[in-house]
Amino acid sequence: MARVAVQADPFDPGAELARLLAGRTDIGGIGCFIGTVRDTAEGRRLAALTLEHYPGMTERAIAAIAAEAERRWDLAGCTVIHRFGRLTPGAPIVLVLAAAAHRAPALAATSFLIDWLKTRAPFWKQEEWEDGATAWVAAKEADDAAAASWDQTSPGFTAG
Amino acid sequence: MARVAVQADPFDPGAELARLLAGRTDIGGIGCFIGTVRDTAEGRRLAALTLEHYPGMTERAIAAIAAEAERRWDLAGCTVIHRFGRLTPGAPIVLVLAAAAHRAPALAATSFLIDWLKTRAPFWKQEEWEDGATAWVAAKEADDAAAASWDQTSPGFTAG
Amino acid sequence: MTETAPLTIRYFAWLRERVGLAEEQLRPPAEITTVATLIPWLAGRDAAHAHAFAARATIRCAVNQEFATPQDRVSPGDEIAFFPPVTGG
Amino acid sequence: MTETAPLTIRYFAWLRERVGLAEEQLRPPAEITTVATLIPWLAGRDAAHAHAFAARATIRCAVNQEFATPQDRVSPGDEIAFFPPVTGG
Repeated sequence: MARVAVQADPFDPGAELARLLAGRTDIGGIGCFIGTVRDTAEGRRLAALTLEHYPGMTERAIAAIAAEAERRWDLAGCTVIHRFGRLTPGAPIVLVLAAAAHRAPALAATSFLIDWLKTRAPFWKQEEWEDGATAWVAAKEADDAAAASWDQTSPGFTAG
Repeated sequence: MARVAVQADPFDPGAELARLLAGRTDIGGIGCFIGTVRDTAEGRRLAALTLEHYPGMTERAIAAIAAEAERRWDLAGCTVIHRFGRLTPGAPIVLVLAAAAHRAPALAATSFLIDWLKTRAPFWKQEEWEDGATAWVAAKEADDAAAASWDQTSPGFTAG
Repeated sequence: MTETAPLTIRYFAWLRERVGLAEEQLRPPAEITTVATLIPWLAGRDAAHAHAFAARATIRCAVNQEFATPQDRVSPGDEIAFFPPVTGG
Repeated sequence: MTETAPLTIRYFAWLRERVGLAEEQLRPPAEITTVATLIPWLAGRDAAHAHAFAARATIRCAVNQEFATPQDRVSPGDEIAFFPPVTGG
């Protein structure tokens, strides 16, 4: 079973790694991804990023994504921690860990998890620039393409 | 410039990550891979893995691999720490970190670094089984194929 | 006579801002049985809802916290959420 | 008359075990100018060297701490290392 957490507080990557590895001697590789807030977006200086999410659905959606990773690869464990709230440049947003007996599934599952999180977990980012203006981040076609590369199915649907 | 270390001592992934991120607000993603000693090899129980290396050349080879990653991707930083000596199951062997403005180059560089380390850094593993027998690990064709997938050039040469 | 349970309608990100509400409890008429029929009914409530639902191609939906399609059914007591394409990670 | 600098020959992993040495200083004859010509000369030194170099297809080489090919030159003072394919990571 994956460890999933959705929280406003920072996470501790070293502690999460230790938790995943504790008492395990069957793991050969751990892949990891950490997403952080960058200080620029389309050439403008960012003051902060505010992440809104859908409490309840978020945890379910992440657990489903992690379960799909565990179905596709023989994982010894995986961890997904995603933050919400107002985060300033340099702050960590998301942590993904995937452990397996060998490096190939660990690294593939790590890429898969972050690609699907970007397109299937109900989070929305609002950018706040240094001049005080704000704007909701539009979904990126590149993210949809990255997520779709793992599957034939579309990552979303059009309501209209 | 990459941070490269070859050491007998354990490393601290959380501290290395903090070191890579310290004072940086231009990083959007960090890819990471940690290799650990598994307790089985071809169905036999492993007591330990002893890593021999070529002091001097090892550091040069890893620095060259990291420089190649920095040439191929626009990285904000990268770290490679590789241990040597006798390591027991569960022990970490290698840490790779690659930071970039976006997740795609961070994850690609992480995979590249570990694939090339496996085939281009002068380390040799000796397995020690629970019955006391020892054997040098043979290079895996799968590793050569993974490393070669990044390039047209061969990862080694045949002396004879 | 027992009244049917209301729908809980939730809005996120710019849909929440445009509607001016994070959540509302509504009882649509009996002929509203799918996401596809619910949307124009909601859009017809007032100018704020009309504005929120104007860009339908960029609106996503969840029924009871699972991503849904326009054909998915909507039943009394359900939690229906509308939001823009997600941008987490 | 000045003596030329010796080659430093280093062995790793099972090559080290078979030769029975981690390192030796040697002065091969003047006609040994490449890795390809050095190997049979080393293999001819004694039974241990012959055993070490028997499986030539699985032996790799470095000259002055850079991976080398059989055609690479070997000059007095160089550090030449022989080892099996690497298995780190």
